[in-house]
Amino acid sequence: MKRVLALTLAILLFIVFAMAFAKIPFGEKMSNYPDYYNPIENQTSNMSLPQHYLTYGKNDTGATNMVTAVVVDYRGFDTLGEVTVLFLASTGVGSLMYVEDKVKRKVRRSNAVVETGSKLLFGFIILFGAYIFIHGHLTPGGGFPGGAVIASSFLLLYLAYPKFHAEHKKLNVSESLAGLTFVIVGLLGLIIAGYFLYNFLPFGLPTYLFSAGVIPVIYVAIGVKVGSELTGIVDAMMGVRE
Amino acid sequence: MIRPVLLIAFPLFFAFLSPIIGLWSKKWVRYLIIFATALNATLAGLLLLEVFQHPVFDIIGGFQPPLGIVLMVGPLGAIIAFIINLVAFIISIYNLKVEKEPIVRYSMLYLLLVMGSTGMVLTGDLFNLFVFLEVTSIASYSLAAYNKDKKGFLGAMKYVIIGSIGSTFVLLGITLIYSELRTLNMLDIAARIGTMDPYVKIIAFTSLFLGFGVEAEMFPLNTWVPDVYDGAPNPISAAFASLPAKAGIFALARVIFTMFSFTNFLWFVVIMGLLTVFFGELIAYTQKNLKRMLAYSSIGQMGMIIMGLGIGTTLAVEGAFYQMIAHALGKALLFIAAGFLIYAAKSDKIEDMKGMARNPLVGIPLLIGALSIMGMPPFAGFYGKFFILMGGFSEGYYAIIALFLAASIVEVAYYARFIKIVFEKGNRVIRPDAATYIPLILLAILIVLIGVYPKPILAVLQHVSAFITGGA
Amino acid sequence: MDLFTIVSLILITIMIIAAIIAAEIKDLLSAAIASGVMSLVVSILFYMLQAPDVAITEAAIGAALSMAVMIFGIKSTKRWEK
Amino acid sequence: MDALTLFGIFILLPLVGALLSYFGRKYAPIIALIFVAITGIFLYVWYGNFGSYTVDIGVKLNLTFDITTWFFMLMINTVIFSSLLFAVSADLKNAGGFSTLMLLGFTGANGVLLSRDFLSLYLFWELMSWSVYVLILRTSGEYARRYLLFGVLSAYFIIMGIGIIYYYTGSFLYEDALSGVIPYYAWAWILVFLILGFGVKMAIIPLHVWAPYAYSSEQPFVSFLSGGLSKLGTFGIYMSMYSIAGVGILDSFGTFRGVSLLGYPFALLGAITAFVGTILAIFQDDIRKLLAYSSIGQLGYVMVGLGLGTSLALGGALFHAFNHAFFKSLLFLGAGAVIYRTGKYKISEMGGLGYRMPFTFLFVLFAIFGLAGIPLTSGFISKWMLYEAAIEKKFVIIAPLMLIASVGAFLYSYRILYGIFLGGLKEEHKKVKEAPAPMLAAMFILMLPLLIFSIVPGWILGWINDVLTNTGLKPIDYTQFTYYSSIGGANMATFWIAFMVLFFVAVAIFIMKRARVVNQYDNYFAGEAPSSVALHAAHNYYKPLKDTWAPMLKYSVDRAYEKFSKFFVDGFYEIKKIYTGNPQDYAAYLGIAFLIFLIIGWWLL
Repeated sequence: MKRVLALTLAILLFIVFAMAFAKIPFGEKMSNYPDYYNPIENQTSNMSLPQHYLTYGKNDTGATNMVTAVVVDYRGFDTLGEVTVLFLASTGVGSLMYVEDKVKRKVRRSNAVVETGSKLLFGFIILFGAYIFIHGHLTPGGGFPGGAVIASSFLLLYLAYPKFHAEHKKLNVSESLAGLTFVIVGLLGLIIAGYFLYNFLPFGLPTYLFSAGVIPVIYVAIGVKVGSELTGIVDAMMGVRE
Repeated sequence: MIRPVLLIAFPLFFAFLSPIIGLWSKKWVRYLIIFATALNATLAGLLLLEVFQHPVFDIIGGFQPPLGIVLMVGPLGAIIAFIINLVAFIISIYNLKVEKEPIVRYSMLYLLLVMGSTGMVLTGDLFNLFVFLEVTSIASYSLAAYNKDKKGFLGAMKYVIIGSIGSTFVLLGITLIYSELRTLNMLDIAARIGTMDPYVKIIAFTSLFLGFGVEAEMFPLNTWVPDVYDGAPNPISAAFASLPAKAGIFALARVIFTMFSFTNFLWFVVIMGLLTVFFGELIAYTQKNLKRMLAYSSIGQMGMIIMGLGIGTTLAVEGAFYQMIAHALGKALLFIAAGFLIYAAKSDKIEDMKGMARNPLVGIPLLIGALSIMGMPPFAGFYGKFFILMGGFSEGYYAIIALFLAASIVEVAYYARFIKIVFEKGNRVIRPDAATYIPLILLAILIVLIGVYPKPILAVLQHVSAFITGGA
Repeated sequence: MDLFTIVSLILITIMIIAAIIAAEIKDLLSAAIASGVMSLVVSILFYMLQAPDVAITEAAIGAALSMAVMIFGIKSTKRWEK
Repeated sequence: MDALTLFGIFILLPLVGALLSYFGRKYAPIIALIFVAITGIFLYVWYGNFGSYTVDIGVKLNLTFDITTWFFMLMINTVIFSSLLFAVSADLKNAGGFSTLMLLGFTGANGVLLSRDFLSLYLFWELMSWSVYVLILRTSGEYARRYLLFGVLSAYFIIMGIGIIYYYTGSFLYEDALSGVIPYYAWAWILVFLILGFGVKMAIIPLHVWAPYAYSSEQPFVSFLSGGLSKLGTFGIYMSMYSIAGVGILDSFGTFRGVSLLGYPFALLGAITAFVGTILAIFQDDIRKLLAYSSIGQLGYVMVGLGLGTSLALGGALFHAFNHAFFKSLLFLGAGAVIYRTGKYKISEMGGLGYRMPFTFLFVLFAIFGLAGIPLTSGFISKWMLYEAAIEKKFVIIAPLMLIASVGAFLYSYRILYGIFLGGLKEEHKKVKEAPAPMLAAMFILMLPLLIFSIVPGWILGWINDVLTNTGLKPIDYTQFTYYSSIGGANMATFWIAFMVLFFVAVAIFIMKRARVVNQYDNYFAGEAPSSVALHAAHNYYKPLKDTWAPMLKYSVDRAYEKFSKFFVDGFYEIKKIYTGNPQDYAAYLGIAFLIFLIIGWWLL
């Protein structure tokens, strides 16, 4: 009875939302969207928001990857919040899995193929992750995917070597330093230009590695942070205690 | 000139800093947290003074809204932010009582909870609001289970389930709004909400209403409340009642007034408020466990605030905001006192607490807090309740107010029962330590001050009419 | 019907089946793996929808990390749902 | 005098006193006393210096100092002064807290009397209400809750009344209610709510169940509660019926023999209260309970006067309220003095104390004369005015009920007098001393007006006339020693001359023929030694009467309330089942709630 009820409920909710989404003009021409309105200056621009991002994004931020431009620069504050969310998740898991006495994991050696393979792959995966977040402003990807990839490389090591564990203190410190970098970059913007998270470094030439001002700095910080946080979560779940 | 963004940047800075400091000394981290919340409260106070003249817009990243994110602080937001940070500071003193490891992480989570709630109040961007909602709720999930006992984990699990469903609804609502209007700035949304397709609009509204209703403890979305408040560490229960709940209800008010100005819907909000009051107060009467009783009472109080918002006249919304402030102070006080009583009686049952409040350092603040929650003058709770009631009358909600008053009598009954037990002659009187009685006395003084001389608060709340009509 | 549509329909079918399996099966380990499969398919779909960055993230987090975390969780509790 | 002076002296000064006296330890009542005395002096100085003012503390408080306020303040000030004076020598535990709360209650009372807008009325009303609650909590926790519940009930009745007015006028000012925008059918609701609300404080049946228990607390406080604060109920009803609504509106509901149809039921309720209160008082053995029921009964008389609403009735009601303030406070203090010295509450455990505590006896005697309406005191005049007011209009139910209640008052007065002060002295009370000087002084202060106003009722009738004319009613016809009504009136000069003559005759007889004093145990008992309890005159006092009334006494308002509340509390447990504790259910609630919100939102769009 309960199952039927739950199912009906789920289907009803699905229909309700599907109907709503059906009314949304996905894939329509940009110019059909309403022009944005600046509530502070009380004036309407002659462009819709996505149109503005695509047209002026490169000038505004110096990044060639528009997703990055929006994520780190236009809406960098949200990203700071999301980084905090991840930080919270890792801290929360860390505080909940915490036990005073250290418990040793049950050790069972994995076979040689896995061990050698992971040894081989580890460096490449890390390199790939680093590449993703360092080139975040140029190519698809950025701090979050990069960090996740790095964490998955550590996961590989956890799976291959039962005795492996990342040192918790170092993880914490790198996580904190990365977070601090983000906040300090924001505060520097506030000091230099009067806007929090202002892109105060020179933009440089588009498509060059050293371009787009603070975006690469922030993305590196995010990459390090996400990597160490996700590793920390895995570590906490593996049962190796600080 | 105080920039609102500092209220968010500083706690973040200190939260990220604390693991590094924690390597040297765990004690320092606790004092760092007290310092950070004190700094925040001061900044919020200064911000409040500034906001008096005109709403403050803090543009992030130098992009004009709606391109970038903007923090939008009107007088009402500023005062709620101030109260949140002030109470957070006071509770952080009580945090010194928490001994359980890992204390550094606890402190960080607490600071981020404060930051998230403050951000929810200050932000002027819908998606940013969601981000802060997430920060707040994820911090809450971990803190709710911090005791690491069965009660804590069960409560946190319920909170996670319901909270994440609520967040999902919020996100869906935001998606719908963005895909229709291509903007996330609240004022921008407010300016063009009329052009939305009615069906999409109503679904978006309902989603946001429901999602923020979870944080605002609206019936029937408040089912997590008793378990979480009961299972969480004592300072955290106090913080839950004062910080995220207030931020949630402020967000709800923003959705109702600033963004949608959906006046037809208001009477339904009143009914939901009344139901919340009813379920909160009536069930609180049946509780034997002190923290659960306070949790249900909290639901009742939040219902009252929702009612005030729903009535929607200037007087009633003024009352609702006043009540938010009073409830933040009063419930924090009561939960801290409850923490002491539980510690002294070594039990969380009310009947075991005979005479535990006979020490005046606890007893008098406890009495003041309870009376304030009951809405007695000259304490903070009086004006809020009175204004909400009068606002209700001026709109002609006679029957609803009468029912509400009936529920209020039940509230008085269970508080009186509780007071009677804790002031009865008991076996021994335990003296509280400084970390307990300093916050209690600070909160009691605030409650009395606001109650005796409400002029400053009412001066801020004068701007409520601008809020209702969709301004900041 | 072009190839893109056919492939994506197949993938969506696999995704839905994996989701149903994850929700219904009593063996929690299998459920975790099924949800990993779902994440993988989703990440392919993201790639096909021209969101490579999201695809990488989904693959790393959804398919690898969260599955691992779930499996660790199951390891320290019970494997079978009551 | 400006707004701040008025506010400062009558509101802020007691508040400051409340704060200071908390830290006064043993001397707290003295500190409180000083503050009360200062307000009292200003009350005296400012007589005639009337006016209305606005104080802005964020909300605007409209305060008016006029003769009505002054008249009621006079009572309350005197009563709290003597109560605190009494408290100086009564060894209270935590005297600081006691004095603080007394002063808070006093502040609330002053505020209620001064306020001419509903917000400040409600504010001060609640302040007074909860400080009394905490005072009761100090000694009898269980019953404090009952008081608080009824206190809050009264506040909520008042809120309902205020709210309906606010709906029509959009203002909290009393005078705006008069402007005629409120239709008369709304007035019915308003007045019923307001009268019930204020009636709780006057302990009108069936809203009286808190009183017997609340009046069992510490005596100095109870004397203030019964003597002083219950008059706020009188004030409130008087104001709401005759000042806020006015006679015109009352009469627009139709009249019954010249009395408004809205007022008449309340007059009847008052008469029933007087009757039932008195009957219940007769059967009490606990002195505190006896006085409590007697207080309920006496305030019933006042309610009759307020309900009838003729000038004579209102004058009688105000006069009786005034007298009640003094004699009931005096009685509670007298009882307090006896309890302080003996430590006993039961009348049947005392006796013969008149020999040991002659002054207390004398003061209580006067209070009892006042209570029973014996011509020696002003209590007689006020009661007589009320009888006449009822008889004048030929109310065949109200008048007899009041008369019977008056006879009942004699019965229980006699029980106090005989049970405590006369009869044989107990062995254990042989060493009881007279009450300490501050207590005697306190009682003396209260006794004096009773005596003076019985000789010259004109003084007080002058003030009452001012109050009536200030409210816009017809004054009473009076001279210094006499008042006149359509069916007679009373002349106190004649009474006093007659009394003096009789008194001297009695004294002469007493001196000429001394009675023989007999020991309590100097009796004949047919060889069986009875217990001393059975020998006491107050043992099973009025048992035959009680047996007659037994079938009626088994119906109790108390039990009705208990049943009522039990029914609801059971319901609460049923409602609780919604919170099942199962997260799956909770998630389902969310989904269902979404759909319901959506449907309603769609409908409202």
